Amino acid sequence: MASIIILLICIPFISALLIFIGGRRTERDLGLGAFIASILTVPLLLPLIAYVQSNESYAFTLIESSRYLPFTVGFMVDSLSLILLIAISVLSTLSVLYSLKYVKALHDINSYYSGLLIFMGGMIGVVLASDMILFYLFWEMVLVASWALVTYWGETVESYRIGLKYFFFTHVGAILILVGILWVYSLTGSTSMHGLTYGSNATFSILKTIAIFFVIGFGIKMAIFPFHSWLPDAHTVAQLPITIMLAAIMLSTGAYGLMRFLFNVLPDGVGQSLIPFTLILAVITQFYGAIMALVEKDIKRILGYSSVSQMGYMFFGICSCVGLGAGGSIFHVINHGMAKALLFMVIGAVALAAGTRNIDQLGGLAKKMPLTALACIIGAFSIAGAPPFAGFQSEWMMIGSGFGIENATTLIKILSILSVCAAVFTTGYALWLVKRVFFGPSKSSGERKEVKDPSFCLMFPMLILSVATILVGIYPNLFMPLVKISAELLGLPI
Amino acid sequence: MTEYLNAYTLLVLILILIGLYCLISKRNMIKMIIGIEILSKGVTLNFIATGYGGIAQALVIVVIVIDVVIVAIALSLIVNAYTHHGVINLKKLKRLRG
Amino acid sequence: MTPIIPLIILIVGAFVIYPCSEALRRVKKEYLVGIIAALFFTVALWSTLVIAVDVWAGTESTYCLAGATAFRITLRADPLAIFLGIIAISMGLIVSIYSINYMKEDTRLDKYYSLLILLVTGIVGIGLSGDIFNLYVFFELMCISSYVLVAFRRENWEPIEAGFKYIVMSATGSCIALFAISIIFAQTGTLDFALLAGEISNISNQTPLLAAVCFLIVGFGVKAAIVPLHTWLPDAHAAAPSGISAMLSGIVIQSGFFAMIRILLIFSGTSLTQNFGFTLAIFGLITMTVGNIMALVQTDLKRMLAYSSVTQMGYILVGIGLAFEFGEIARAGLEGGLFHILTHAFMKGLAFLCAGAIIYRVGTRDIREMKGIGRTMPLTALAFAIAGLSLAGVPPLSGFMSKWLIYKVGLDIGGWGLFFTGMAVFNSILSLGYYLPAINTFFFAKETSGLAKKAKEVPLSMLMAICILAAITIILGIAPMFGLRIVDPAVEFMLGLMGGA
Amino acid sequence: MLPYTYLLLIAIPFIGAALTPLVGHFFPRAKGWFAVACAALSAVVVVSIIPDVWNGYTPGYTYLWNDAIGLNLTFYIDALGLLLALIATIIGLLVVIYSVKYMETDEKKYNLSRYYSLVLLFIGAMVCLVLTDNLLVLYFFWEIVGLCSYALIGYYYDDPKAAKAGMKAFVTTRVGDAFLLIGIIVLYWQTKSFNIQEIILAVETGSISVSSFALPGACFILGAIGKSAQIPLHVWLPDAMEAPSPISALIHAATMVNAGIYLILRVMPIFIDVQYWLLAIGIIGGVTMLITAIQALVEIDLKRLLAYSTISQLAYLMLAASFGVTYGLFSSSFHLLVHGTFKALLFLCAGAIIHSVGSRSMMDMGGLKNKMRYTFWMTMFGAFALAGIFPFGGFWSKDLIFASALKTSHYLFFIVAAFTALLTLLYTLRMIYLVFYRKRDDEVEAHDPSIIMLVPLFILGIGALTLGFFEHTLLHFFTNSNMHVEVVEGLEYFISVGASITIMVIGFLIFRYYVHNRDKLIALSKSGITSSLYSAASNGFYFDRFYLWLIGGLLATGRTVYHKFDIGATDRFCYETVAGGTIKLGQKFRHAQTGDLNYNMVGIVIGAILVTILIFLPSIIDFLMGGV
Repeated sequence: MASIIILLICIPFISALLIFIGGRRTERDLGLGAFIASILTVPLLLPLIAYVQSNESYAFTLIESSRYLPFTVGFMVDSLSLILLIAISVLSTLSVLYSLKYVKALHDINSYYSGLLIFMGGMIGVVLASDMILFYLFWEMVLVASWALVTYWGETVESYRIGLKYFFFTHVGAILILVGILWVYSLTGSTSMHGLTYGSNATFSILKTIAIFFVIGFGIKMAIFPFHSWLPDAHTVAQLPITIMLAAIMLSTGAYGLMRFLFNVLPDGVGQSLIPFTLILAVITQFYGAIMALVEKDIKRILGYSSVSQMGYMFFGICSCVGLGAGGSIFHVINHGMAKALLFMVIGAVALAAGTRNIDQLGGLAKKMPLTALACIIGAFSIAGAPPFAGFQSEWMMIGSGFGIENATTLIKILSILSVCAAVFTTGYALWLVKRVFFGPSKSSGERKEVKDPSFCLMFPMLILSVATILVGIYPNLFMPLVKISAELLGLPI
Repeated sequence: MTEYLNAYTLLVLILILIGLYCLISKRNMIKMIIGIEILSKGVTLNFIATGYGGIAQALVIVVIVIDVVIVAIALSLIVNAYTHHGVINLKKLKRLRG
Repeated sequence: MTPIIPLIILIVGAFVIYPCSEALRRVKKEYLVGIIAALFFTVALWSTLVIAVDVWAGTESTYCLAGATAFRITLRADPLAIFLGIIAISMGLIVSIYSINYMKEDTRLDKYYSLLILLVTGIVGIGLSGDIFNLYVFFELMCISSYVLVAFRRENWEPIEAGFKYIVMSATGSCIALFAISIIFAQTGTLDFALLAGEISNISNQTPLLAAVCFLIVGFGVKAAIVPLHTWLPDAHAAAPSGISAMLSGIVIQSGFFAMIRILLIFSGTSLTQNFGFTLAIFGLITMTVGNIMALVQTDLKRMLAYSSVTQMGYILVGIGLAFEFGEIARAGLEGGLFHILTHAFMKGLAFLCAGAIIYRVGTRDIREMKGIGRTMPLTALAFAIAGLSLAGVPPLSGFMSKWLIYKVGLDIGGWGLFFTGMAVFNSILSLGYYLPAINTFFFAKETSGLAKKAKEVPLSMLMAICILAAITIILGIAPMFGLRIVDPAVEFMLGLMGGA
Repeated sequence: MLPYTYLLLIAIPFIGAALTPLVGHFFPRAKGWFAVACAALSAVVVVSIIPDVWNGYTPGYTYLWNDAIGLNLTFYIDALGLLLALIATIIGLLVVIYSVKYMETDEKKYNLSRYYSLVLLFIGAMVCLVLTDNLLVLYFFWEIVGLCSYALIGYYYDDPKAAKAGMKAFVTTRVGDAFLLIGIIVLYWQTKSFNIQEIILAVETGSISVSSFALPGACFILGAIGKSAQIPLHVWLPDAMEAPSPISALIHAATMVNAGIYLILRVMPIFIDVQYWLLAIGIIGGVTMLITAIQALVEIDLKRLLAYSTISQLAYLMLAASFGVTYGLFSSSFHLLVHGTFKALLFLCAGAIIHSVGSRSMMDMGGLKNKMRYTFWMTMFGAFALAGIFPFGGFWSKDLIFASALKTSHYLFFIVAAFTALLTLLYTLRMIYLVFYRKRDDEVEAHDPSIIMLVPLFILGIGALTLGFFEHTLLHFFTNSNMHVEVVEGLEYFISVGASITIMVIGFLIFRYYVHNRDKLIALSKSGITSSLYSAASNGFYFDRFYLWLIGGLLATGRTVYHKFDIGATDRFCYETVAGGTIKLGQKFRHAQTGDLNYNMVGIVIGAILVTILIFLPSIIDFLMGGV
């Protein structure tokens, strides 16, 4: 088991190095190499899944902390990290596959692919690390890799400024997390993420302050209002496969970190004590993202704000500190990842075919790109939380969790009701997006004749995700046992 | 306090203060070097004043040698400054700042 | 092996350079003399490592040059000396490799390399000295070599101005330090480290000794660029040839600090009121903040890096200062401080070498003129990015590892310590504020500036030096144990001295 | 019951839906009939359950679908659910048959596989929706039928009106859905169960206090009025008429829109004791029926008229439901069945007419009586049933509602219902007049549809004519399956029968006046107070305008906030205040680095003083303290 985990972490990094070195090879070779490397991680998950389902978790220490190493190099896989792992490997693989056709004619293609693999490897490390400092190491690695990817291969001239913004926002978040980690360490004397015991000097108000650090730190990564403004910019400017990685996975690692730190690292009851504050942020985020998605004109920005809104849901689920909400958020990692990746792929194909991302210039593409339109509808409905698509299964759990808070005040009840109402706005922008892009009279038909469904490399990931979205929607038991165990591990049984 | 305030110590302190004053107030590069020298000599005097005889003398000789080297280098720089740029006033040397 | 061997090798090297250079000049290949210097450094490094193995095993070796018991000139190889020696000699080695191509166009290379070797000799000697005066002599050896090296290109304005400022300030500092030494000598009658501790504890009136401590901090503090004594640093670092900037930033200012703590260590084990640790930590905070804020507004790449060195000194001061103040509980501070000296030497060295390489090709030091240099000089720019991120404390690079230990010390102490940690963490965000835009300019600027367009990747020897340092920066980040393996004995040694009253 | 009924219930329509595109790909001409076969098979399966339920047996079955969160596919089949399932499958079958011919012409432009696939998916989802006992599963299928509705309304996707209408329908019902979800979840947290029967049992045994059910109760009503298009969420249904006519018949008349009523009837035992719950339903029903009947009176688009009529009739169901379990449940269900039948008939007829005429406006029709004989007669059957003319189904079912109102002493509701019945009669007759009788100067080309389309019309027509006589059979069915249903014997109440008949008479009189003085009336509608009423009614009483204003305001606010906050505050704060401030500070500090060596030396002195102060700080403090 240990060797599998080590392999999982090493494969992306080693292949990134190999691809970087092999810079003179053709684009196709490099892309294929990256694809093989990323897809290799998928079968490696199978033994882990089998193991975790029977034994809950597996932890091992590679190098003990010692005088020569100020932290433990140890990894742990449990059902929560496994769910993230599944999302990371599968979605990264798909975005590499998508890259093969999409990012042709980029400069420094070898660095691009190796950056992508480091990005992926960093996220794998984040979810596997069992030591807080190790977690932080991988966390920042993810940040640096994604920042480089966003900025260096940015689609517009803006990327220079936006890269800075992205890095600063998320780095400040990371620093806050670091402060929280350090504080926890000062109280417990250990940097492990599991089984910490707090001394008597850890008063509740101190723990609460630490929790605020974590909530804001991870909140920035999750683009929670008012720290969200990096997200639409970064999403818009990045190359599409990178956007997919950012939106579909990286944001979820924020949710993962929040859950781990709020429920596993900090003692019970700390998360609950922040409730009205966190829930207010979550509800504002839900509405804010949704309304902004309605207002925006650029289809990538629409989806960016949609991610903000969706993260609001996940934040709500986590911060309600109720089993249903935590479980929903965990499950939503998968579902949101699939749907958002799907939508971005669709948008990419549309932008490639129509030559514009301005929604006012799009329309009536359903006739010419029927499969893409179908995929878009599936993704949009999944985001909107409509059955039978996957989004439904998790979304109702998250937005409903607010009603499960014990001794709820009127404010909490109102917030809970509002969080459900946000679903209406979500539906609104999702459907409006579909409508404006695919339905109605065709607008750009005059200029471009050859608008049609994209080629196999772009279509295949979309098909896989569409099928998976429906499959998970009608057969949630595919993930539900894992989700249930994860929620229990967090101390919040469903 | 009085036990330290013998003549040597006073002299040492006076020399050091003069040296520092010179360094703070003088604008001529050569005068700066002289300031350092005065400072250095004050310190040297303090060694002598310890009364540890031969050892102190050995130390002082080494210090003086070091001083000579430093002054030599500084003077060579002044020469360079003067020959290449015609500058010997600190006020005019002030280009690097901020 | 006796501790004098590395010194002898280096001094011999300094003199051998001349005939070698003369011989090479005849075949018009004078620049290859760098290889000779590198060879000597390699041998010296090897011999240091041989000594190190013994020292780490617990056998300190002493070599007595001359003198009686009360006053003798000894060289003592303890873990601290080994620590400094290894860093200094490796930096010297890398810089001499780098300089082969970098200094190709310059004349008087014989002097350049022998001064470089003497500079390293001084630093190694500071570590090995067994008594304060000897330490002072080696310190001056280092200083004098560096004066000349800073003003090496003496035809230009900038080296002269910077060099002169450097000489005056540094010499003043040395004088003040020497004054402190003379006070100690007057009070105790000895300057031998081994004997001093005992003598000091016999002295009833501590005021002169406390004054000596003040002068020590101020005197060596000039060299260590503690704010407000740092004003020479940005000028000198920017004006020196880049290889020398790397030496200055990487190890010379740390040696000044090193000399200071070497002497302060004697006091730490005694009954003397130990307020100096706290003083150092406070100055550390001021230093890091001022350095960062000043670096933020620089447009000159090397000047920016120079101010960044001020900042990094602040980190070291905080770590070691707190360790002095709190002893065993603040062990992480010593580890962090020393480890930061190690990592900083390599990463700041890397940054300066990269900057030098870029300036070598672009011909200007203005960051704004380097737009898009990442496209024409990808490896160098990438290495600079690694150095910059590492200096800003972004994991998994070595800078984070050492800073993390410094953060840790505040937490270990608790109470006021948390404030130091908080400030240190805050400063790491600030430092990102200038490295990130610089990296952004190198890589992500949409248009490539005219000067950058003409640039191309630097020659092999420079690239080699850069790659070695970049690799070290990454490796020490991923596997800090390699670095801590060197640091740890030194920490043990220092803790032993602190607790051994 | 057939073996594997539950499996077949789910499998046939859904697998059919999944296979239709394949069939359509390989045998393009067979896909319609394939869909017919699938629909027929599901109808057979549903019919096969009837004997069991008739005999008082309540089939139940649970499939652990998503046990962790209680989303389990639990079937609980009683008369109410089965009735809805029967309507869905049988009318569904007829509609699919009708579509085979009706949709033929669309083949070239739109992919019909999509159409059939969605219809089958809809039928399957509707059946599951009404047969399941799990509220969350109910919600699951509730959303799927909404989804099918959305997709079918927007079937002509390149028509901007259709695309917009689909979206509007989904988003509007989603408002209700969101509340339904709140209701379900709150109910879950309060009872720890999603199973309706379990919750009913808990309520009946008194193990749960009803007082806490006010919030979920209100939420369920909101959910129901969204789906059943009651005020104020009714605005989507008239627009939904952009769908092909068979879809209007199936989804927007006979089945999906009934789901809201079904929900109310289904959860009625849970909330019956919640204060004002029934009253609220009744008021919503009463207001809706009046307002939409008035709108129907002035509408000139044939399908929109029928849509308003549907809303109005659904309001009857709501009103009837407010009479409680004992009286309201059956009268509501009975009218539901009857209305489903005749309204589907009317829509199919309208479809045939529109298909033939090529326009939906009644102004383009007129004098069609002789050109579309069969269609005319079938429309008359439907219209009489709608208007409540003896002996058509509507007469009996409305009469039952009147009688229930009287029996439960809801006199105000009785008056409203009776008045609406009058309006209903009027707009029905107006419709008949405008479409079939009105003389036109020019000739309209029209002809009866083909036999495939007529067969469903005939079957439904017979249903509209005869269903009223099966009241007692249905009642027996309901009472047998433990539904707590009692019912008034309609004819015993002379007032209600009298009312029905009076309405008929008055209605015909007014209509006579209308036909003779039509021009005068039209002139009247353009002057004075009546004109404002007229324009209000023809503008849908400004509901749409209000919602548009609301959304427009929201979007404008969003844009403002975006500029003020995202760009203004955050970016400006980060770039100008924080970053700029730090840099300004740096510029200030910069002056300290004068470059003047003398100043540097002063720095050394200052440093020395500072160090001395710090080092001697303990001594200084000691000195000062000692001085004190």
